[in-house]
Amino acid sequence: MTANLIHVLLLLVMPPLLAGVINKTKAWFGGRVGPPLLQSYYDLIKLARKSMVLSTTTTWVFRAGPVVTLAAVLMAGLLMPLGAFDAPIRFSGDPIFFAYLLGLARFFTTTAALDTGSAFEGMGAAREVTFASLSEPAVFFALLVLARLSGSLTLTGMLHGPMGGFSAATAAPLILVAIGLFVVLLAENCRIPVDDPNTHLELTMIHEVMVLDHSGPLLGVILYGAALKLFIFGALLLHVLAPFQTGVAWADWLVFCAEMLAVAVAIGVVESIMARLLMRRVPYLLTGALLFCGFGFLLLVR
Amino acid sequence: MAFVLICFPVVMAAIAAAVASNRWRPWLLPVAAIVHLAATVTVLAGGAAGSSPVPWLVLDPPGRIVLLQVSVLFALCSFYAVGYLRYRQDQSNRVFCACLLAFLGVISLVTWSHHLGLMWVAIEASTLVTAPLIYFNRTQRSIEATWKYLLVGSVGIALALLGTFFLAYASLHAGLDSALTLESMLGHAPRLSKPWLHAAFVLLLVGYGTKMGLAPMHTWKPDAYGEAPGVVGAMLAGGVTSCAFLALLRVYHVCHAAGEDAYISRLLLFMGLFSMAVAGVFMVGQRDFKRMLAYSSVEHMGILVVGLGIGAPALFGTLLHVLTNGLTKGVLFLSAGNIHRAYASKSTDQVRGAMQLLPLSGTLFLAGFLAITGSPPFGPFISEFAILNGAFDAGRFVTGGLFLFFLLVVFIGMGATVLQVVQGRAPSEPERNDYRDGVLTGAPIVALLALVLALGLYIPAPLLAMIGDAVAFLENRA
Amino acid sequence: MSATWNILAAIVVLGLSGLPAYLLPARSETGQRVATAAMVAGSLLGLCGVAGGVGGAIPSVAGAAWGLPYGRFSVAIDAVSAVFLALVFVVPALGSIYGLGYWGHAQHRGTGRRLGLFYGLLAGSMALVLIARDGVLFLIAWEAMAMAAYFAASVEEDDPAVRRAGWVYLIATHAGTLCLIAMFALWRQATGSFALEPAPAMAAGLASAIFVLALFGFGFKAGLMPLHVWLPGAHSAAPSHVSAVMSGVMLKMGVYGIVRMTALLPVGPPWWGGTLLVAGAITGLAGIAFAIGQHDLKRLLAYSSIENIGIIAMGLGLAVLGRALGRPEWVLLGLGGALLHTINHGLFKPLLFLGAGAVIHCVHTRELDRLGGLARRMPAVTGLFVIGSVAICALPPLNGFASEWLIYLGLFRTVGLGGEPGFAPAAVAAVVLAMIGAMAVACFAKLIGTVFLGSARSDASQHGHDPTATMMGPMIVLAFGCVCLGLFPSIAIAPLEDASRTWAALAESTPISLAAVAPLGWISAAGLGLVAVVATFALISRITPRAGAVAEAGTWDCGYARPDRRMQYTGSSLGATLVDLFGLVVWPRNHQPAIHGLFPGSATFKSVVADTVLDRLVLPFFRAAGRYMSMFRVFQQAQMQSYVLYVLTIVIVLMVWGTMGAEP
Amino acid sequence: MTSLFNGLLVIVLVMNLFALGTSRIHALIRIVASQGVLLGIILLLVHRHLTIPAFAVAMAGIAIKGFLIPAIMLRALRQAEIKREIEPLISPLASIMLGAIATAFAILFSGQLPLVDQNDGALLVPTAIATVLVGFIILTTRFKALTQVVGYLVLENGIFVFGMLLIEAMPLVVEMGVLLDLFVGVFVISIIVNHINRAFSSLDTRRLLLLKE
Repeated sequence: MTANLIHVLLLLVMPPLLAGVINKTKAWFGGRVGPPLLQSYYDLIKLARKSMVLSTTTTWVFRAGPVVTLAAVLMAGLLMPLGAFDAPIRFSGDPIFFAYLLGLARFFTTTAALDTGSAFEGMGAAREVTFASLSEPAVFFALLVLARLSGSLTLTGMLHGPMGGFSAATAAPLILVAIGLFVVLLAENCRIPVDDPNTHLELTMIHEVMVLDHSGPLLGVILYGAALKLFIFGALLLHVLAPFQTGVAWADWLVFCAEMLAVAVAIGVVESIMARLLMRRVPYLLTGALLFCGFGFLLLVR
Repeated sequence: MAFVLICFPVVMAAIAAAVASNRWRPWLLPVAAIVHLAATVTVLAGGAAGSSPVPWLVLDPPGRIVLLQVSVLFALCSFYAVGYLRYRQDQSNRVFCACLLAFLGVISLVTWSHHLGLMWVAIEASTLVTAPLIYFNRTQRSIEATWKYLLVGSVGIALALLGTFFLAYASLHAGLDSALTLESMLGHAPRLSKPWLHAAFVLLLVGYGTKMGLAPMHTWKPDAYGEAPGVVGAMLAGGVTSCAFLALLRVYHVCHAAGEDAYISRLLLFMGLFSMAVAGVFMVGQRDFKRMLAYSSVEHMGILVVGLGIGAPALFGTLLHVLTNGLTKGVLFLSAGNIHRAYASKSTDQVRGAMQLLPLSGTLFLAGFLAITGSPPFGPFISEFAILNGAFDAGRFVTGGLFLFFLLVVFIGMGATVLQVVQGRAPSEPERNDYRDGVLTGAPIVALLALVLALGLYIPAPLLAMIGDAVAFLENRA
Repeated sequence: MSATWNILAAIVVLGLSGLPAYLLPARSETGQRVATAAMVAGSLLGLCGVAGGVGGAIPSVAGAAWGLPYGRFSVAIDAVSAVFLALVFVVPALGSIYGLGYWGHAQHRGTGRRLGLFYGLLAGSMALVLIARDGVLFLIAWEAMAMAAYFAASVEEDDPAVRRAGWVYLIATHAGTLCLIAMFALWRQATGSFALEPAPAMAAGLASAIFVLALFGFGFKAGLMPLHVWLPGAHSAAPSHVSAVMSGVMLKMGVYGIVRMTALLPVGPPWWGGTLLVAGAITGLAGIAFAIGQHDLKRLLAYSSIENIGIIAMGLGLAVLGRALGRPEWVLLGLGGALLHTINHGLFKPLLFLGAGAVIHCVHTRELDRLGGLARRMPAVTGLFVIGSVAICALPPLNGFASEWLIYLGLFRTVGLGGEPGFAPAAVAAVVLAMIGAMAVACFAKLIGTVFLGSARSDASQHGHDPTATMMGPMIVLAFGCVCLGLFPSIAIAPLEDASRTWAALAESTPISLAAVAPLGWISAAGLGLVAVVATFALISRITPRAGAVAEAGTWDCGYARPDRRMQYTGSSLGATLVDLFGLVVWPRNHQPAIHGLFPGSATFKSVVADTVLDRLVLPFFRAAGRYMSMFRVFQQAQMQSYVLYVLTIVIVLMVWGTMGAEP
Repeated sequence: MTSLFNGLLVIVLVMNLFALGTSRIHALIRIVASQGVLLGIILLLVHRHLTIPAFAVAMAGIAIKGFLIPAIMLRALRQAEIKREIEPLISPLASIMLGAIATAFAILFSGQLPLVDQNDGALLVPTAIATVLVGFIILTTRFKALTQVVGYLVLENGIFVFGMLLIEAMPLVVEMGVLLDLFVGVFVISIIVNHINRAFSSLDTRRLLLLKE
């Protein structure tokens, strides 16, 4: 029960911090001071108090988009085990539910974007759904690998199971899967090299361009949802990359938070030292991720 | 009874030739047809009455089936003919009516004749009496069609005569007398001289195959069927072909009794599948819907011969197919005749939207197409399905597969033309023509279609028994 | 027994429902109302029968000798039939009600009665297909169904496009029927009769031949790639409620056929299941890729049907595989998922087709790039369409998810959980399914975006309004079904379990159950949770004081002052990248003008996504075959001389051919 | 007896070749008429005990083949006002060569077929088959409608020759029926020829090319 409470609390509170850490890291690389670590929280509070401007072409779909997206991502967060602890909701087949919740989020984000009737938002929507079509199979390859290793069909079981029996035979598949998943994380959360959240050219954006017309509380909801999604993916990746456990509950939570921040730093580093890919190269990157996960699967079942 | 069936129509033909009124003469057709049908039913119901004072005239079980089919078809066509001739008062129908009636008598003679020579005479006579029918329209095209019908038909039938002589010599060679009656042939079949029998079979297959319209002797068929009036087409495709098939069936019977199944089934399967293939090839892209029907007839003759080639397991289906094909051909030719009449054209370039212009005939034509291509639940489906099952029973899976494949080709070829005819928008200003469906030109087709449909859903027990008898007879189990 | 009679009566009522209208004038609305009433009454009667038949412990059989040389009139309902029957007795009746508004006799004088006649016949014959237990009866019902669908779909035969689509359908269905004819003939060889009862044992080769013929014969109807060629054309040519019935129900008859035959055949080798899985994967993936490339609203939906058939085939393949390898849990999950998806697709696809019909009814175009902005004018239809889209993308909490989830669970088990024996190649299907799912989201986001959102792309789409109650009602019922089955999928679990057990002939004692391997209760809980969260958020946004303060402005177009409706992202561009990714399969053709110089003149861009199989393979083949065949016409050129020569030639050929046979 | 008989049959064969060689329709009809008469005479000779049926058939044959049919055809010829077969498909010489090959083939082929003792050594079967083949040659290489009818008659003559083997086995009715059919057939064909002449103003079958694919 306590664990579940902490889970929910972390889920609700921690995500914006990651964005701050990433920005701080990037600033540090750029030799700047950068915004405060908690800047994202300030932004959210400010946005919540603002009033909205809605385009004349929009309908209820536009307003439903961020709301449903956030709800779906929150649900997904409840399915994802954090660190050494079980997820609050877990049942046989929940990985699929998890993946499809993210699909639901994507569906409403893109339709909301299309509701504006703007060419830019249309571009973003097109890219979002296209790239997801490549990253989703990669995730499922990874899930298959984990299911086989763990013998479980719950996310909690999958992510906790195989790490105990980490052996030479399973090392290679797991490493391949981890690389693939990291690429998926970058793509799904619109980070460099797939997308640049800080770019100023709408033509080259994915996620940011889809939310151009959202303002006020709705924009806040979107930003918060995006941070939440990053948090969840980070947690997923951590299970594969660094399944450290101490056995002591409070220490495990600390370890988890530290690892999470480390992931944020790593993302910041990647964003600082890499350039964004050409948009038409992105499918190749994602196909690469798909192949990595696929080879992992192949190595395991051969 | 044999004399009633054979002579009564001939007498009526003479009366028709004598009657002066062009308007009332056609009514002799239904009168003769009804009497003929009644006599047929009496004979068939009578069972043992299938004999006559003359030993050559016996109504055997296969003959019963053909007689019934032709009689029913003729009865319905005769009413149609009255309706049709009403539209053709511009021409004298004296020869037409007389020949049509004589044709009925000649065809009855074919079904009754148990002497191969006599049967030949009857079939040749059927060629001669139908020639003036094809020539009814008196156009250049119809002359050409008649000429080809007569000459190719005569050459073919001459070969059949040679084959008949060969067969007679085969029995003479075996030291038998009184040759050529079916009974004596069957009785001593195993002793017949093999080389003569083989040669005779080839000649008879080609000869009667020409009358049936098997490829490649079918060349007269599209011309004749295309130029003849619809009702004549129906009688040619449903009557003459059935009789020619009956002749071939008798030859098959003799060869089967002689134990020559291996030899004849090779030839029969070859001819049958070849005919189906040729029909398919010529149907694809066919723009003249009456010629298309002719090729469909070629195809169905092929089906019958394939069934015969498969032998005993498929005989039931084959005999049933004689019935279903004959009746369905009636539906198709009569409705095609109506459409031809209304549009004054038989090319799909002009004929479109028949369902709009002639809702009844168009629908019947379409239904007839579905029936003849073997769609359930029409009669031809059951018979073709039975033949396919027979092929599988006989272990002839390749034949069965080819059979189905050719059916598909034919469906595609025929369907394209039929749909062009019935669908679409009727030309806003069709050729000046006031033909519309009437009772006399519509009801007989509806009745035929109802029969075809009924045969696909329910075959009456007496009919089943009749076909069963015929199979047993052909298998010499009777 | 009474259940069977109920259903037979229902079949008669449905089949003849269109006839009374012929007693009335062509434009009479009364006739249509009578037909609809008969459809509804017949369907209710049938549903009672299904309920009774499933409740009864023993399968109800009625049989009678019949005046055909082959076959008996033998019918029965079992759990498998019941699942499909439920669909037959729901969707056509709803479509008929919809037709009152959509295809009123007063507006469609020439075609109304004919459509009604064949529509009813279609429904009745489908029900007969499902209860037939004799090969010949099955074929008759099957062909009646195929023909009724043909006439119902090509009711607007004035239009050459409709004729062409109908013609392709007719050839495809006939080819399929011929496969089935061969299949039943082989079935008789194997079992000695046409009775559709489980075969005890037969030669492996014969069983496989029957399976392959069934796959082809039924695959044509179901629309398995590459046998789907007829499907997009026919669905877009048909009136929308006919498309709904064809897509929602008639395709499932193909599925039913495969389900039935695999149940009757003895347990086959694993490659049967493998073939189905591969066919399903190809069908699903290619189907959705083609769907994304479409420019026509109804063609898009038709390709999406192909995709869903692919998903169903994958579930079925898993079940067949499980049966071959003796894994009851694969059977339960695979067949359970496939059947549930059949039902689900039978709910949301008709919903989408009816929605599309409502759009076409107002806007009179099916072209996506001429639509747009309808959400403001047709809010109710938009809402229902969104529900249908979410469901068809298999997104929680609607019904599409539940069924795909079952299939996923089964496929995950084939990977060999924790080292237990599995069949890992099959697990790749789960990955394919994931890709299909993601692409479906792309496809339907595109569809909703271009049809309902943004602003109108043409003047035509500036009009429009929500349709009348007769058209809305059926859609609401279908949407309600989607929501119900999505939130409470466990209500379907008992029939599915029954059906799967009947199919695999699992003994009562088999200790495994669908409920045990698939915790559908959790799906309900999680789905309800999701709804609750969304509702809470919606409520918060309502009661937050600031939320009311909303200003309206034009869409931000990055500084461009005069955005135009033609500057919106088009449907084609939305799918362009995905279509290009699948270029090898979809083979898009872009006609792109080269633009030179500083002030180029006006130019047009056109992209065409034809059906690769139909337009690049089948039709060119047919055209070439037609050309070659017409070459044979030189043999029929009216010279008597050659005709006589043929006769002589064939005599010689036959003489030679005969002696050649005699030698060995 | 057999030698006389065979000698007459050789004349039939020679007549075949003459028929192939001539290009004058008038002569062609005459040749075929004489062939018919000759066949009737052979029929009378072939029987050791001349029966009434055989006599009747032979007489009817002579009457029909030798006089009646040629008369009909000559009348048609007069009406058509043509004299010779212009440009046949192959030259008369080639026709004769073809006919010779066909005759040789017929002799070879008939060697394959077993004969009853009493017919052994007779040229009946080869003559019959050769004549049938010659009929086919005329039918396939000539263009005038009338010439084709002649070809058909030659074909029938061949069959008639074969029929001599069976004269005792065939009932009279059938035999007469065959002859009657032949007669009526040629009669009907001649009527059609007449109509062709009227409708097409020619007897050239190359004008009859309306009905083709």
